[in-house]
Amino acid sequence: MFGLEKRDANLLIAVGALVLLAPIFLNPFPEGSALAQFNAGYPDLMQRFVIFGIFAIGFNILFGLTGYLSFGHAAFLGAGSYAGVWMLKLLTINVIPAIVISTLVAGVFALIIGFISLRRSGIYFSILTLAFAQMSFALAASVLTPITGGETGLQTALDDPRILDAANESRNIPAPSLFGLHMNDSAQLAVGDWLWTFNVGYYVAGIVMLAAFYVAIRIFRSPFGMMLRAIKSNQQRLNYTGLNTRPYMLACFVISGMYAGLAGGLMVSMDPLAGAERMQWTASGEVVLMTILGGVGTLIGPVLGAGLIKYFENIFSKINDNLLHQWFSFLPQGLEDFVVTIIHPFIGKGWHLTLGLMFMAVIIFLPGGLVELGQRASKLFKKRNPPQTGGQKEPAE
Amino acid sequence: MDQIILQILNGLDKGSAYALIALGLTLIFGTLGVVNFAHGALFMIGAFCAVTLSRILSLSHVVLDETKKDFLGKPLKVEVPYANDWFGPELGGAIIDWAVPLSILFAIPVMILIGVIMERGLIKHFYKRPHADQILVTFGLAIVLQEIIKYYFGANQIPTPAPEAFVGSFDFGALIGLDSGKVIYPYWRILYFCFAMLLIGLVFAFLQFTTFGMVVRAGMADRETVGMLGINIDRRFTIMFGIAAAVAGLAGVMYTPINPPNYHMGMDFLVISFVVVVVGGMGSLPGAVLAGLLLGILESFASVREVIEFLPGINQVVIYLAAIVILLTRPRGLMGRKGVMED
Amino acid sequence: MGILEIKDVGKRFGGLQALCDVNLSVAENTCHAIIGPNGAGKSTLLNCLIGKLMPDSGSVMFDGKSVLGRSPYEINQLGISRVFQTPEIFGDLSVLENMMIPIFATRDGSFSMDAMSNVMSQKDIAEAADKMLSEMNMLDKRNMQAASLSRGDKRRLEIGMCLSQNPRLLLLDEPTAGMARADTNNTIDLLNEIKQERDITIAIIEHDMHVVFSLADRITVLAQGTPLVEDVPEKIKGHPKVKEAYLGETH
Amino acid sequence: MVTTNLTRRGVIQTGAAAGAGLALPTILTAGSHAGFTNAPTGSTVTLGFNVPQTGAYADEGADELRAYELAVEHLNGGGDGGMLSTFSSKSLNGTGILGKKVEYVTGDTQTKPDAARASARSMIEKDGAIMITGGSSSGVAVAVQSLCQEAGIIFMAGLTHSNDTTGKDKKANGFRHFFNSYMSGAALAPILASNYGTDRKAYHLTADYNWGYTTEEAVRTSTEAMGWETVAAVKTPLAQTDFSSYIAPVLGSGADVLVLNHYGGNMVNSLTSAVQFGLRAAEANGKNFEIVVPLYSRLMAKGAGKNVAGIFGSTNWHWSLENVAGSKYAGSNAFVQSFGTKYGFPPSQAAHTVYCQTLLYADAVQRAGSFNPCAVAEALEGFEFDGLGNGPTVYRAADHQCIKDVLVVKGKENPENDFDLLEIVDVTPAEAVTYDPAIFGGDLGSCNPGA
Repeated sequence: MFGLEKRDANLLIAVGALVLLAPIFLNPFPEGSALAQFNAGYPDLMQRFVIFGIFAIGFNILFGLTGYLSFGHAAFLGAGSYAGVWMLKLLTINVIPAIVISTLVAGVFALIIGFISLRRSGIYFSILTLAFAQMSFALAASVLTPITGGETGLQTALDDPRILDAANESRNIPAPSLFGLHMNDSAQLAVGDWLWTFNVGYYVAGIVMLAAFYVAIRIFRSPFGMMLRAIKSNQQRLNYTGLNTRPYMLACFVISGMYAGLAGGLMVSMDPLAGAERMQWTASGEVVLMTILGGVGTLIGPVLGAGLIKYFENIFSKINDNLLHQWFSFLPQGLEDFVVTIIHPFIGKGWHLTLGLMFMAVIIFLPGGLVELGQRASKLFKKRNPPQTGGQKEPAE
Repeated sequence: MDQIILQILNGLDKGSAYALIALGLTLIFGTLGVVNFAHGALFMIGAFCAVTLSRILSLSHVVLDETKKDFLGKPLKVEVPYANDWFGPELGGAIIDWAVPLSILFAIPVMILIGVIMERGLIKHFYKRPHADQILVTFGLAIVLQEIIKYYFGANQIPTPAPEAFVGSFDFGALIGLDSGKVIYPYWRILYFCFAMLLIGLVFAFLQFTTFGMVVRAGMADRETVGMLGINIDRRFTIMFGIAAAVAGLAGVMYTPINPPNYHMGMDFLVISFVVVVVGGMGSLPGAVLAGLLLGILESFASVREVIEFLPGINQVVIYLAAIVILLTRPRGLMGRKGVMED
Repeated sequence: MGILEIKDVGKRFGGLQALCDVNLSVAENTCHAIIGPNGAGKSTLLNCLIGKLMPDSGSVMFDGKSVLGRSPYEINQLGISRVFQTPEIFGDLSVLENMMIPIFATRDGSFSMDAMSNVMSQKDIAEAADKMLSEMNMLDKRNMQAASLSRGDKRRLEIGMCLSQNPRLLLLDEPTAGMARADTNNTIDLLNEIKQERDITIAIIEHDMHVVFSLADRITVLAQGTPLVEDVPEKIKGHPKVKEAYLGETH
Repeated sequence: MVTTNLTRRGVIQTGAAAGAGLALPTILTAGSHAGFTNAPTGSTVTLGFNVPQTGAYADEGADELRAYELAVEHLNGGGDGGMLSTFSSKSLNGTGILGKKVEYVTGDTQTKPDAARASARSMIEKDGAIMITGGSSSGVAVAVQSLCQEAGIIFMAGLTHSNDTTGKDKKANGFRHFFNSYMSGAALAPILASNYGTDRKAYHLTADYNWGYTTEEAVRTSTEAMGWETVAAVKTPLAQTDFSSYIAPVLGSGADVLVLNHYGGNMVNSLTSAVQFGLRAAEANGKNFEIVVPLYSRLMAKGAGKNVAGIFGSTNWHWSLENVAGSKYAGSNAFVQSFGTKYGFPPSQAAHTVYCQTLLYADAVQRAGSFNPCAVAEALEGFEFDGLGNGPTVYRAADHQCIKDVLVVKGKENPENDFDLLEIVDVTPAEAVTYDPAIFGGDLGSCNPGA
């Protein structure tokens, strides 16, 4: 189906079902219950799940397939974001030009940076990309303020030209839309105490993410993808096989950058503001964390990793002591205080600490990330089945 | 002219901090082959050794002063350091005043211990793993370390002044025969530079003139051969890691009077110190020192008003530009050995 | 006129003259071995042949075209395939994929942006790969991860990958170094088979006399950067100059 | 698809009623809410406190959060009532807002516009917050303000000092109690003139971002107007930590005043360097060299330690204001008392402004009789009040900026403790800092109730 092998098609369908039903299963707890805090099914976070999913999928095409660790990938996300907002300001509030142009702009930007950075490999490549991204960030936040809005960020305004749109009658800035469907519109469905929100922007981003995921599968399974994996495995042999690795790397870098730009374009389509810190090296570090947490070189891993980190950032960071006391109020007073004191450093404003610990644990014990965890778990279940013949090659999942 | 001398001094000063951090970084890379992203965090922990010691020294008990009122109109609570009680206000005050220099003694064992624990507990298991894994796990460690510091010390900067005797500045220009009043430079910054040079000298002497250092240098050149000679190179490398941690830590201790420390000062230095290592040449100790000083001077000159007016934003990107140019034209860095991590 | 012509090649590293006026001609469809004691300049010569080093003087022509200054992939496209001292294969990939990559390279050239089709759907490539694998007696291992193969199988795979491109010259750099006796003999047998069944020129740089005398049609002895003697194996065996060069070496 | 904007709390009620017992799915239509985003329908109302909890301003955010908690306590009738008793408007009565108990949710801005918008959106979309408030930088304030405008939520800015917030980036749904760069410049100028004279040459170091630009411009304009000359203005990178290269040339430049348009860590580091380089002790042009910091905060003073001694700057409020400047500033002591009793130390200006903002919002709702953002905005526009610690204040209708007196402070020579670092030098009256709202451009747009 869709030119995919059965296994990949199944994976795509599964991810499609996940995206479609996310508003429901991300809100597993009824409204008003103590655990409702852990619900993640609201538009902003769901949008972030899929958008950062795209970002991570793209990063994984570079890092997962070729092993080149770019520490400056956020620059492409930022470049795409700026391009997207400018489209929303100049052309039309319709998100299509914003998404398309941001992808292209990021692609061109990646072509330039990639052309230079790919002259080196290993840690030197990482430092080069890091240097370019830091330069982009520093300039965007200061001297380029007229283009980037500086530290405040670039946003839409009432007096933007928007030459393709009809004159704006209302005194409000229009919200980004897709042919009249506003990205921030939602429909809600209540079943008993459960409440599910179906948001336009989320589904637009979700469909784009599925398309991006589909393309990623095709790339992974294509001769091009095989060459990229060969680069990671043994660049020397590939050279002596008559293949020029440089154009392969550059094409891969540009594709990966375009994914980042696409994510940036979607981000500003959901929320029309592009901030300079989107380009900072810590933001690049974040997508590395996502990819590693989920599972480098696997198809689904980066999406899972992106979801996990965004969940932490948005849900864990909002748990405060008040809530903790509510949850543990069933315990005797002294014990309650004790438990809260123990947990306190790890939640709320301490979520970075939890993230750092979790990240270290994954690198140390689970180099394959969440996907490896899943594989180990399923192996545990399948123990009764006869073991497979050793050395069987498991293609990247 | 005096502006040029001033900026050279600034550059040397800034550069000596870069050099100290980069020295440890490249020492670890050269001996253990590990890319340590947590090295900036060690610098930061060193700075907080100074904060901790100054807190310990000024541990106080509260005395109510009935003559004064606090903001709620109650008698003012005055904190009296125990040091004052024990040694009298004069000596006690002096001890607290000298907290930063005293922290050097405190930081050396603490930092070596932290370094050894880090190496034995974590880094050791990553020798055989790819550089990417090393970068990532130490990056995670850096996050954890700085969050722990933030938890205990808060996010705000903590003023940790130099002893009274070193506060202020003097006429450096007059000292070298220029018109007086033209080149005024702070005592502590000069001291920092001298301290850094001394520390660098000690590390070099240690590596150059002791058998321990000889083995380590040999190990840096060819680990396997040295290992085959039956020398337990691993233990020596552990100690080297401790020393690298101590160097970073001392750089941090002495830096506190220059800029009040906070939990993310390590991250601020991390990226730059990597650039320094790469520019100097991976694994090259003199390269790290040279590149640190050169980049410090370069950065200082790029911050001069006339330069910024000519090239806006150059002060923000000059270090990265230098790194890009060096990497593209001379990938082994200024003084790197041929073939070490070269493409 | 041989297919590979090395003329007056010299290379100097600082004060060391690594190669000095090397002249060598490898005739088409023969197996030519280059031997010599350690430090004779074998690796330097090899590196000059494959574009890794630029000689200070002289020329290296393959089939009338200079190979000097070309990048490895261009040299491969001239028709030279290389087998390394330690087998260089794609360890993370399956044996089948390892075999498919050179076939793709032969078909599509140095770069092809085929990102949307499925590797396995390209029947011609898969068939050619399977055919080559069965020639190498490795069809049963086609789905294994290449890194998990034995040393001998890795070598076999590497040679197979090279042959799948139908090279005109196969360059072997100590192909049995570090191998157990049985694996060495297997490799020798394999190479002899290839020699008989294909129109192919083989240049082999080797240390191990046993291997050289089992394979070579012609042998050049290199010492101190200069060819000492060149002749058929039978003549080389008892040659006094060769004995002198190898004096003290036990093989 | 049925499209409505988000109305979380309203939905629960309807949904629960329709689905009770049967658990039938209910699709909610546009008629099921009160015509504006997150209309509260139960017995509670949720406010969203969006403050930096991680990053360099985390401590400032923590102080803001303390004040918010205090405000909520007072609104719900707890504690000693704080400034409710001194506030000139008496519509609030300790029973929450419009009889609904006040609850709150918190978010982490990380002092990044992106993250701040994400946390604000989560509070609006997930927790049903009816109002968003907080922040400790102008970039964040501007970003969150425009988000609230789009979402149909009232935004009560926290600590934001850039002219832009109520200038070129002003929004109909956004309100600022805190003062701004222009007012700092206007307030400082006369006091600098009387202390340092009118014949001065100033050297500006300016943080290279929007707030820095507006502050430099404000201070330059107002000091040049009284006769000062600006020798140079140099932009310093926001990420800079060692300012030695920027400080070292100052003495040789012919300037005799250094103006540090820096905030937070930038200011702590640049001031520390300036003092190290002996600028405080130096003489230039036959006068004592002076340093000025346009915007002071307590955390900055704490970070810079002894270096702040004797250095002039401005603040929005200081805990000693009523004691120093008299009962015109009633409310200050009430707030200090109630905050100090609860937390053990005096509140910062950030804490004060966010406390005021919470009360002002609650009062406006109460007076408007509705949570509808448009009604609330109308009640706030042109609202004149007193008793919140800054003296008589007006929420200007044209740009949603509070116009009030501005404090000029200087670092204390011998502070008694960590919270006693600044002393009030003078208070510049509101008339002297008032400006024409048109000068910064921008357009409020019209109020957006969301749905």
